Amino acid sequence: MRRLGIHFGLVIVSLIILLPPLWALRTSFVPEPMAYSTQLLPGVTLQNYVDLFVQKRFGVYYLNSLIVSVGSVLIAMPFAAMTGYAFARFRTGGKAARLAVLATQMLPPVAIVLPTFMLFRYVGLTNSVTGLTIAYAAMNLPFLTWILMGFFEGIPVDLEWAAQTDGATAWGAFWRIVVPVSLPGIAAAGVLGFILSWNEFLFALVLSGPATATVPVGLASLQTSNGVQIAKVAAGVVMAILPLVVASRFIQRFIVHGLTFGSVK
Amino acid sequence: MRRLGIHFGLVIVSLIILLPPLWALRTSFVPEPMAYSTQLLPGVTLQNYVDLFVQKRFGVYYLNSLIVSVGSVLIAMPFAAMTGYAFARFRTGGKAARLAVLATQMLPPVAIVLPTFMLFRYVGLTNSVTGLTIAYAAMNLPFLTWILMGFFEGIPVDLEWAAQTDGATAWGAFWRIVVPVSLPGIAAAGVLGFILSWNEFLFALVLSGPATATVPVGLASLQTSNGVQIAKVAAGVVMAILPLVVASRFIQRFIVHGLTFGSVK
Amino acid sequence: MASIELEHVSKLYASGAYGVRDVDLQIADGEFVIFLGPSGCGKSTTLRMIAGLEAVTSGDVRIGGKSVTALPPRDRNVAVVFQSYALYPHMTVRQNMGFGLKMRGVAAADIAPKVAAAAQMLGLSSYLDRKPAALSGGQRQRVALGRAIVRDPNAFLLDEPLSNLDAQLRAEMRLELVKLHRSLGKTIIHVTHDQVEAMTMGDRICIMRDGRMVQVGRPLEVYANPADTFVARFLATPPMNLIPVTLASGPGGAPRVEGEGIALTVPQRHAAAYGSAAGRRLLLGLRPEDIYERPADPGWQPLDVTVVAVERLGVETVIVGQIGAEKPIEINARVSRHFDAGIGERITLYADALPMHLFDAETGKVVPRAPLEPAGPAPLVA
Amino acid sequence: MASIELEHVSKLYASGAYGVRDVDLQIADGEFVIFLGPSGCGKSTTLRMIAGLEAVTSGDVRIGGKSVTALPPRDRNVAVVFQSYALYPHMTVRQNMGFGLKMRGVAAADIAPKVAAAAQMLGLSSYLDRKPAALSGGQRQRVALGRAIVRDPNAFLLDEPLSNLDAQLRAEMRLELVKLHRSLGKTIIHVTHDQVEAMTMGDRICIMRDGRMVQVGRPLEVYANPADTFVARFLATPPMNLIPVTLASGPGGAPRVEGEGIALTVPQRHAAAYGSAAGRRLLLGLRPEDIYERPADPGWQPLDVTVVAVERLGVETVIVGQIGAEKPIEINARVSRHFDAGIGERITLYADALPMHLFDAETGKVVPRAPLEPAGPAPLVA
Repeated sequence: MRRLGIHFGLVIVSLIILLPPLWALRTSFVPEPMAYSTQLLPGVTLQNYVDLFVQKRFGVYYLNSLIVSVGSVLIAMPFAAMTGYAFARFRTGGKAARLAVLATQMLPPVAIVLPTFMLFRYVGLTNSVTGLTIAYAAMNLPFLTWILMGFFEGIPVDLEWAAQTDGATAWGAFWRIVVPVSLPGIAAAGVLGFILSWNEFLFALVLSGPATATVPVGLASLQTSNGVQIAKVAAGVVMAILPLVVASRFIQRFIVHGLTFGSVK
Repeated sequence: MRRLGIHFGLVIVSLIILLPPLWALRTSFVPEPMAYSTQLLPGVTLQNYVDLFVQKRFGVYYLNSLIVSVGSVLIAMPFAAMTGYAFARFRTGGKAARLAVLATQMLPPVAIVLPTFMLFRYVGLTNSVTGLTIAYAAMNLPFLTWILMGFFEGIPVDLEWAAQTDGATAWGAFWRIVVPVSLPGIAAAGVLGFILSWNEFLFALVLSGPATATVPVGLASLQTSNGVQIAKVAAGVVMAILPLVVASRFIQRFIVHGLTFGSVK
Repeated sequence: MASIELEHVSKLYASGAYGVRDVDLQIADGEFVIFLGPSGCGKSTTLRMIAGLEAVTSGDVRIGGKSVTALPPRDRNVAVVFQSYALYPHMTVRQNMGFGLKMRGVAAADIAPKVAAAAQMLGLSSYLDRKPAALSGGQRQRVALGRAIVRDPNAFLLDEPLSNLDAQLRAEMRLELVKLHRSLGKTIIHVTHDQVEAMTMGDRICIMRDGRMVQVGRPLEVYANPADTFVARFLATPPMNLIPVTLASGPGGAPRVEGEGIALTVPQRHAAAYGSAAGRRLLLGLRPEDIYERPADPGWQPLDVTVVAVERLGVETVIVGQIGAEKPIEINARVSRHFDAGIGERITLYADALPMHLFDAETGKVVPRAPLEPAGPAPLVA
Repeated sequence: MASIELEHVSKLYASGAYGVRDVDLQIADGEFVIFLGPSGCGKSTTLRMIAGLEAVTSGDVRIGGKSVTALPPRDRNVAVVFQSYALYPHMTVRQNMGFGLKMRGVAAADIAPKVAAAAQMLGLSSYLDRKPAALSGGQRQRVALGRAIVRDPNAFLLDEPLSNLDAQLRAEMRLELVKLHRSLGKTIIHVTHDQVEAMTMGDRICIMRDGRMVQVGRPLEVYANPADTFVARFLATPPMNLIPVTLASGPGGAPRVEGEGIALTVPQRHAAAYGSAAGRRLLLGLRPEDIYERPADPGWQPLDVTVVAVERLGVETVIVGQIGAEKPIEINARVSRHFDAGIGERITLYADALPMHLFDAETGKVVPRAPLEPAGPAPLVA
């Protein structure tokens, strides 16, 4: 009885969560004129996707998004690992430093985007994929640091001590022991950083130009230019969600494992 | 020697983090025409703040932001507490339910904002503080659930068992023992939810109107309407950051304590 | 009335593994019973099923003659003391101790004197306004106990309550719990993995292994008549020596146990009972205290060992000796604290064969024989 | 050469608290030394300072005569076995054991036979390709030991390596460590809070409390001649009985210790040494094994107690008896396993006053007297 109730509840919740993406999936395959129809599938076409990539340059946006998201995580990760480790193990800077890291996460993005724009224009980094990658790396750095700090704190110091008496330097113990043991946490943090960058809209809007836009900016432009073309928007939404689905399938266990923090074993 | 090096490093880092807000603070008190001066304080005025509140309706935005941020957290918290507890203690729904919660956090906001707008227009909740509060509550719910789940998992089940043998129902053990013991975590989660809502820009932009805008929307409007009035923007940035500073002063220990998750003691 | 009865109680986990298997047990009102076993044997699970904190998969739990299997914990009126103490961290000692009565709707004015009395009894009177975090480990343990006492429950269920204390405090609290039982006269179930607690505290020990109750009885009875090699080895440190032997006819036809490097004549009174074991692979069980440096009685039989280690504990000395050469076996002997021997030396010890046991080498089950008189004032002489 | 010397070694924490205070110690090459003390006494900190894992605040650490105070751990060539074992979870047993040599630049071809030899010695040969997570607790412990052995270090530093094992395994590993020491001949420092390990494993015990080394000596010497009440009580379970007394003149002028419900004549050989203690508040120290149900010797003196508890352990029985009425004191006596008495009964036990100690009641320090002959083959008769 009780199990039945639970399963019923779960089905409802799942539907609520899954319906909007499923509806978007359906709409993306329906010809534009029939998009608002209440029929389940009034017609099937790939035209929306073709239009998206041919007319709307989604191929470019996609590539930009991938470069920017992956690049920014790859740039920020080594620094975040070292900083997070220093905070976790040596309590470098103590509570103040930790709060400072957290504080950077609390500033309203709207308040930061203008100074960034002015700075970037000064050094010629606006309207460039490189500029956006740098901006996202700066955004990912404190975020990744915070997550990795939690993860490193869960690693017993005994492991490093053992490595050091075994002949490793502190640096060697970090790279040979701490980093391999933390791989699940690093993978989880990396995926979250990727998602954060992939979904970011405000900085992308302000710092990019027509050729350097990312998927969210492309998606927004679909929604405002000459009325909403709902089927193309749906196709864009599906494309925007796709890498997130792929990523989370691959690293499910890392996410759940990694985000419980602390528990290495 | 080493301590000196650490402190030197900390001063540099602190400067890098603090300089932009400090520069904004300085600029907000400088008369608009002298705002770009390289002098430290070419003049002092309160005019920027007066203009902000008198001409630019920042008073209304401020009130809207507070209502929306506080309200959405207050609405979402009880549900988040119960859901998080069910996930943590009864493993309700198992790993799938947890991933579903996490998944909602991963969808690109740009992809969600349009359906939300259409739904809200249908029920007449656009251009309304109530509508924005509901949207933010929905946004906060999975976020708060996830954080509280981590916190509840750190509370030994023995405590609830003791309460139950002492004569409490499962529900009584939750409200009389688990919730009071988790107060630091609940406070930390609440503050983070507040900050998330306070800083949110995209939904506020799409769902609000001139009278129902929030601080980030007001700030953005300063930056785009008839050229950038940098001193007023600076004043707006200061005002936007202010409650975050106040909040984090008050709940520093909760944040740092609460965000290490797991460790109740 | 708070007898506790378990009838074919089992706990099956979702994983398909049994936590507890078909446990049958009657505990009389006022009895002090020990659940003893290694970690993971199901002893705590059984306790929690009695308290109602874990659901029973099959079987019935009765308290005071009434089935409580379907009742929630709050309707069973038993108190549990947890290993972690599980004190409510946001409440003072006073509030912790009064919580149970408050939950039962007792008026604040009636709670206060009961809390005060229990606090007096446990020496906690001056800590009543502290939070648990401001107490030492021993004090927390007392508060947990006090919280249970104040409620005046039908039975106390103690889940390894002493295991987080240091050795000295543990010995003190062991004694205090026994006194408490004597003065309150309530049924107590005490879960532990500590042999000393098991031997000294309870009226009966229930030894569990892999979810089953393998032996139940008075401590000294179980000690003297273990049902299998697990109980034989688990109940003391150093454990009972187990030496592979077979049963043969010695000179004059008397049965003897013979193994590599050992040959002992079976005492006359066991000869008949052990007749059936002839020809099987057996384990001879001899406790370390039944092997000594000199015969306490003419009936003790010599046993040659090569000294592997001499563990001088101050109070006594344990000799670790090796018998046999091809498949050497190490045995422990508790000798006098004045005895000395060099490592590698060949010495003769003397064994009392009277309290010996034989176990089936395959199953580990004891070969039944008549018990000796229960250990008591009179020395056990052949 | 791996003597280890500590010269005025202190550890001061940033909080201003001392972790270790002014420790002086010489450990000879090949010696097996035990650091014993309750948790938080500084024993593990001292070990880590020797290993170089914690910085020394003041003082000097020398290994093999050479100061290593400023050297990082990797240049000290000592191996540490941690309580948690600290096995590298992402490496196989083989990689774990070979890591130390690999870090020192030894060729893979030279590492393999050494790992194989150590694995053979510890019975790990069939687990070499497993990850630590797939091993039992006892196996992990062996891998940790094996990792230390493979490196062939100058000294082994063991930080409570047995405390995560169950009682039986702990007893086995205790013996194996002693054998290992005998076969390798290396210096070993073993940190523990377990009295049995301390008494049986090492050449010397160093007892620590609150960061200081309060007594260093051969186990039986320390057991027979504790420097203060802390050592007296810490070194055995049940601990030494401490009874408040004063020194007075008995009939015939012989000195007597007198307390509430107790009066014992001080043996002749201690009379002179104890002369100076007259008039001070003292504690009489008597070990439980020096109180028995009947006099082992005509010199033993009667001691009347009211029985509070009879703890029958099977091997032996401990009587908890109360002496005095106004400020009653509970004492433990180890009697024969055949002795019995009822709770509340008044019985006469007999105490051997010869191994008695007197401690100053204020400072807890022992009143010095000549030691008895070290415990050995001959019984200690007055």
